Amino acid sequence: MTLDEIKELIEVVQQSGVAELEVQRGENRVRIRRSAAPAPPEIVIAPAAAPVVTAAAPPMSPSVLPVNSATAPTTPAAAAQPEPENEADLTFVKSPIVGTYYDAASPGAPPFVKAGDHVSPGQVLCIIESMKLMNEIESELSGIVVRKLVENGKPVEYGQALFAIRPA
Amino acid sequence: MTLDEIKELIEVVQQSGVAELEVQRGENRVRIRRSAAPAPPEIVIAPAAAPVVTAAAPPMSPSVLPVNSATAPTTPAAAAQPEPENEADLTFVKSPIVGTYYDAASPGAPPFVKAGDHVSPGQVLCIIESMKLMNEIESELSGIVVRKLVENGKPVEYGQALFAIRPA
Amino acid sequence: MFQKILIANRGEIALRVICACKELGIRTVAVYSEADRHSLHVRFADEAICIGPARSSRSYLDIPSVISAAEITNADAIHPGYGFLSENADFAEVCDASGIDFIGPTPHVIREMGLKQRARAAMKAAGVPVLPGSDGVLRGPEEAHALADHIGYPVMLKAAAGGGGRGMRIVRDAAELESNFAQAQQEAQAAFSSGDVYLEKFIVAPRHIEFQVLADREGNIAVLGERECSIQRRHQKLIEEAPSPAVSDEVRSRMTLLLERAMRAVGYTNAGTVEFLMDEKGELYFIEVNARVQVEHPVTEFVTGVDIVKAQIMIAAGAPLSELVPQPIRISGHAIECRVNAEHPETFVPCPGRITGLNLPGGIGVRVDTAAYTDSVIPPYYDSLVAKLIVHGETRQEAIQRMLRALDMFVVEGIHTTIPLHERVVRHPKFAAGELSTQFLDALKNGG
Amino acid sequence: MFQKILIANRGEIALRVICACKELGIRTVAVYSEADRHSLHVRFADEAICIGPARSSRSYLDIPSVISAAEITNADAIHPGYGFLSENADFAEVCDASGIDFIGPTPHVIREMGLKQRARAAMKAAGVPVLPGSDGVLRGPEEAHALADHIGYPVMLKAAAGGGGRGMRIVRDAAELESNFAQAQQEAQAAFSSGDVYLEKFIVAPRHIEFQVLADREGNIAVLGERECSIQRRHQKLIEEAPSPAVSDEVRSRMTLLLERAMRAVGYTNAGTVEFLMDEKGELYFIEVNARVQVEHPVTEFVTGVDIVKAQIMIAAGAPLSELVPQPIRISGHAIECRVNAEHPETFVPCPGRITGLNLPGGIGVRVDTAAYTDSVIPPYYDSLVAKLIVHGETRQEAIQRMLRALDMFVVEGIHTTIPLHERVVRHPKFAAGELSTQFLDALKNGG
Repeated sequence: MTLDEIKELIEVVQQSGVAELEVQRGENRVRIRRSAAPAPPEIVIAPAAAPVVTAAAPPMSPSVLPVNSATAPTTPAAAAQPEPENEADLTFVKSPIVGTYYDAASPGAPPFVKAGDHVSPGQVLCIIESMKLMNEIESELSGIVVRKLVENGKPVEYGQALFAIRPA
Repeated sequence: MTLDEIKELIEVVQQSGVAELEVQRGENRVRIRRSAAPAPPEIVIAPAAAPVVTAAAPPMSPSVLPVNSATAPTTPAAAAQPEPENEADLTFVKSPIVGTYYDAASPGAPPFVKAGDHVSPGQVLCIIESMKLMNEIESELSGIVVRKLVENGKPVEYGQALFAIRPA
Repeated sequence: MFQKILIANRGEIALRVICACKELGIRTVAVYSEADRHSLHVRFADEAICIGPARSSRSYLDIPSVISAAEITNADAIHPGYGFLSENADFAEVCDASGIDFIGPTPHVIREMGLKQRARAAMKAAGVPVLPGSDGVLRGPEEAHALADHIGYPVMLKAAAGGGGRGMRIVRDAAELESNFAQAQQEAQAAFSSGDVYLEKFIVAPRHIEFQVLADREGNIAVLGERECSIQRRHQKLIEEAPSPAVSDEVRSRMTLLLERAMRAVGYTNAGTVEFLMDEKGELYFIEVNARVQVEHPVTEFVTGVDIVKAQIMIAAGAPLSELVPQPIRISGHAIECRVNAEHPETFVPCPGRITGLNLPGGIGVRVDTAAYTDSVIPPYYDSLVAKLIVHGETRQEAIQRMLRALDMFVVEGIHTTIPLHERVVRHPKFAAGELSTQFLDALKNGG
Repeated sequence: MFQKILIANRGEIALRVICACKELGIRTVAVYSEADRHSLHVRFADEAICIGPARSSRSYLDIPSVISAAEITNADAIHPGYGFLSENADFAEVCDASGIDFIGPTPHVIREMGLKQRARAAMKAAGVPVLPGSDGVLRGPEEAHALADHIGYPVMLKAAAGGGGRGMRIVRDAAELESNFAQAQQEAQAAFSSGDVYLEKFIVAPRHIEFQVLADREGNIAVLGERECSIQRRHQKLIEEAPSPAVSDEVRSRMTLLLERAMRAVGYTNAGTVEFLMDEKGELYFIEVNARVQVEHPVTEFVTGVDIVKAQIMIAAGAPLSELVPQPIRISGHAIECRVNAEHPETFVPCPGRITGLNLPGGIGVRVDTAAYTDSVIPPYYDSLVAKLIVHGETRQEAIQRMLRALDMFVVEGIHTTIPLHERVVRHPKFAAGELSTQFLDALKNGG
């Protein structure tokens, strides 16, 4: 966790006026105490998930550096940002490769999965086409599909979140 | 976690005005609690008492930046750095001009003051020669001369500490 | 050769002089105010002396402090940079009296060039074209009337001792003359404690063209071509370039001959700049001589390959020009400089403060002269220059493209800078077409 | 002209290509591994695609990921930079197959130049001097013996498919030959899965001299003079310069003619470098062709004024050389480059980590190519290059003085760098005298 991130957290605390904020990332833990009214600390965690066309993680100091307008995402990256509310209990299925996302076996065919569906390990969730090859992406866990994060036919980058699943 | 990072954290805490900040990085853990009373100002001032040949206040990050060997003080600058121990109760008489320091009215004459002497307001402490002009430096307070910080005949810069005096 | 040079300045120009000294193997002494304790010129000089508080009148402008600093460090020469004491003839005299070499023209020449009318007369005598106007101070409104009628309106009234826009008044017709004359005198009196004013033809939308001169102590003169500095805001240059799109090789060589003669005639030594206005017909009219190194000297260095600051030092040390500049001087490619100031790009309100994040552009054809670094502070006490971004290209078009990519990759966080304004100007079709004038910026502001 | 170029690289060379594209008005796509998310090439490209984890075999070297990134962003060309996929003929072929222009030579030429013996034969055929040695792979120890006796010891055994020092063995006399031959074969087999070895004359303390070539698709060739890269550590260049103190105008023009003929003969296109060893007598012997842009290309840019990376892009887009380089090519002044690596200056142990403080040198005659900034991290997964510091001076002496002051003002905090080593080398009297060889650094270490 960099100093800049910590500064950011403190800003968040200041602005939000939370009494105390504690953030843990693996080894790293930050705790900030103050004295005022509440706001959800999850706000801080959100930036972790990166949009396809990023530069959203600029150098120098993420919070301040003006994001080059030219770097506006060419895909609905915003949609790829999980809503903060129910972060904690969700698992994100991420793209293992760069390519084009398809949510059905063929145009017009029903999608492999819909929001609300229960999926089990090994079940095909989508196809990602890379260099004319159709790669089936399978679920690694059993759970409920809470959200589909990419539109059919859109490009995805490595590590991009495709599905939000609540283990069950 | 480097000393600088900690310093910066402290700065952040002071500026932001949060009550407490705790940062854990794997093994490392820092906890900063903010007290109402400000740190003794002398500690802040001490580094400010710069030797004639300084560059002792480097950019980027004062503590880390390697001090150019070429900038080794040509005067006993170390001596000019008051020892932190009995900081708090000392007042430093600083040079109002750039010039050459003389602790007596003329070569061979007895010094204006010695360590241990009691001085009173208006009393001449030393002479600083600037552009062939002899400028008498007078005490502004009454007290005991604890330390003389500059050697006779040595150059002094603006704001350089000349005498450490304990008000009495 | 000098053993040790004291630099009586701060910021990027102090660093510029330190670079030249390091390359010449000369030790350096930085002087600094309490506000500049953490400055790079303090960091990179061999020695550094605090000479006073933040207020420049008590530090960088305080002659006894600067001289004392030179004496206690045994500096044998002083480089004044630009601004501060650089065109102060008294300071140059005190240096001489103290046995310290002043790196610049003689006190006499500095004083002469500082008196606009003297400078104008000297140039006129040498055949350099000057703005039609009064030969010296106006005796009164009547003389002003007669002269203005003769020259034709609009005309401008200027303070004889002045500069920087104060005491200047434009008179569009005879009716306005009387009142403006009185006001100009009052302003002049207030600003320069001399109510002397003179009158000149006023050019509505002139180009600012200036010629870089180097002169050694044997009377050899080299003219390193011109710079165009037409992009200005209230007489403050924002963008400069060399060569000027408006100066032909023929004009350049004619002016070179004229200026060689003129500068020799005034006994000029070291570096200096002769400033001209160019009217719509392309005629050049002398306005003033700057007896020091200019902020914008790097554009000339880029196209001539001559290190002007090194040359200043070598000349002061007695070196002949022939060892410092190639003959003939070749102008190759095109250079542009943007002055990045800590100001709001729209309102121009100064914006001092801490630079929290910084990315300086680099790579091919890019030069940055700056004393800024991440976490450095632009203090409110001095000018707002953050960095000079200079680019070179084989053609003016390549230089423009290069400047645009460099501006795009120039990131300054924590303070406002003029970078967005520079981008707007350099991207403007009129700029690309080389259609420049000192009115360019106003036209831009008015959506032009 | 290309609309959008994907840069299949990272660090300073990715930024270098982005600069060229911005100046040409071409949009850019950066690709990056998870370790480079906060890199400047990601920040300054118009688009950026994460193509894999830190390990380069699964990101920057992963052909499908790079091609897919180009496809989903509709890039019409790929610039490979240096290293990674830049000399991978298969990658160039896949680009062609995918309808993406590969900015570099044809797959065929890349493959030919990659096979040392083929390249050597091609050069020899064109009359370019090559090291005396076996014409191709040795059939066995007997042939090696005969040849070595004929050439004279010492000789060197090299892996035919090799590079980077692996599979190389020096043989000082006949007695050592048999054993070394066997070892060389084993190493070659292990390293390149081909035990083929060949034999060459071994020069004890050679200079490394290389010539920069540009070739368009009409078979026009331009040779932009030479670079000397003799300051090396284990075949890794540390300091490069142009021109070489050891190459006369006469030699330069003779080699220019030879190389124009040779590169035309092999059907070379785009940018490339032909590397030579120079023996004590000043004779040049071909060693290999690097079919890509070199790390040290800026020194050539500084003395010729040619933007080599822009030229690569323009050539790939079909532009004729005549529009890209002046004829004749003028070498003006002298340029030196220091590669500042994140390594301990004594032990050369890599020192990745966070840069906590940074001051890049600037001012006259200084160019810095870097992707570093305050708080940036040098990851442990890739090469340790932090920045390329390049200076230009009117003379070699001025360039040396300028390099020393630039190194002095180059501050990197938080990690060890090779800056102190560079200072030691550049300040060395033998370096000033231009007495260079690939053994220079070893001699220095041994207190030479």
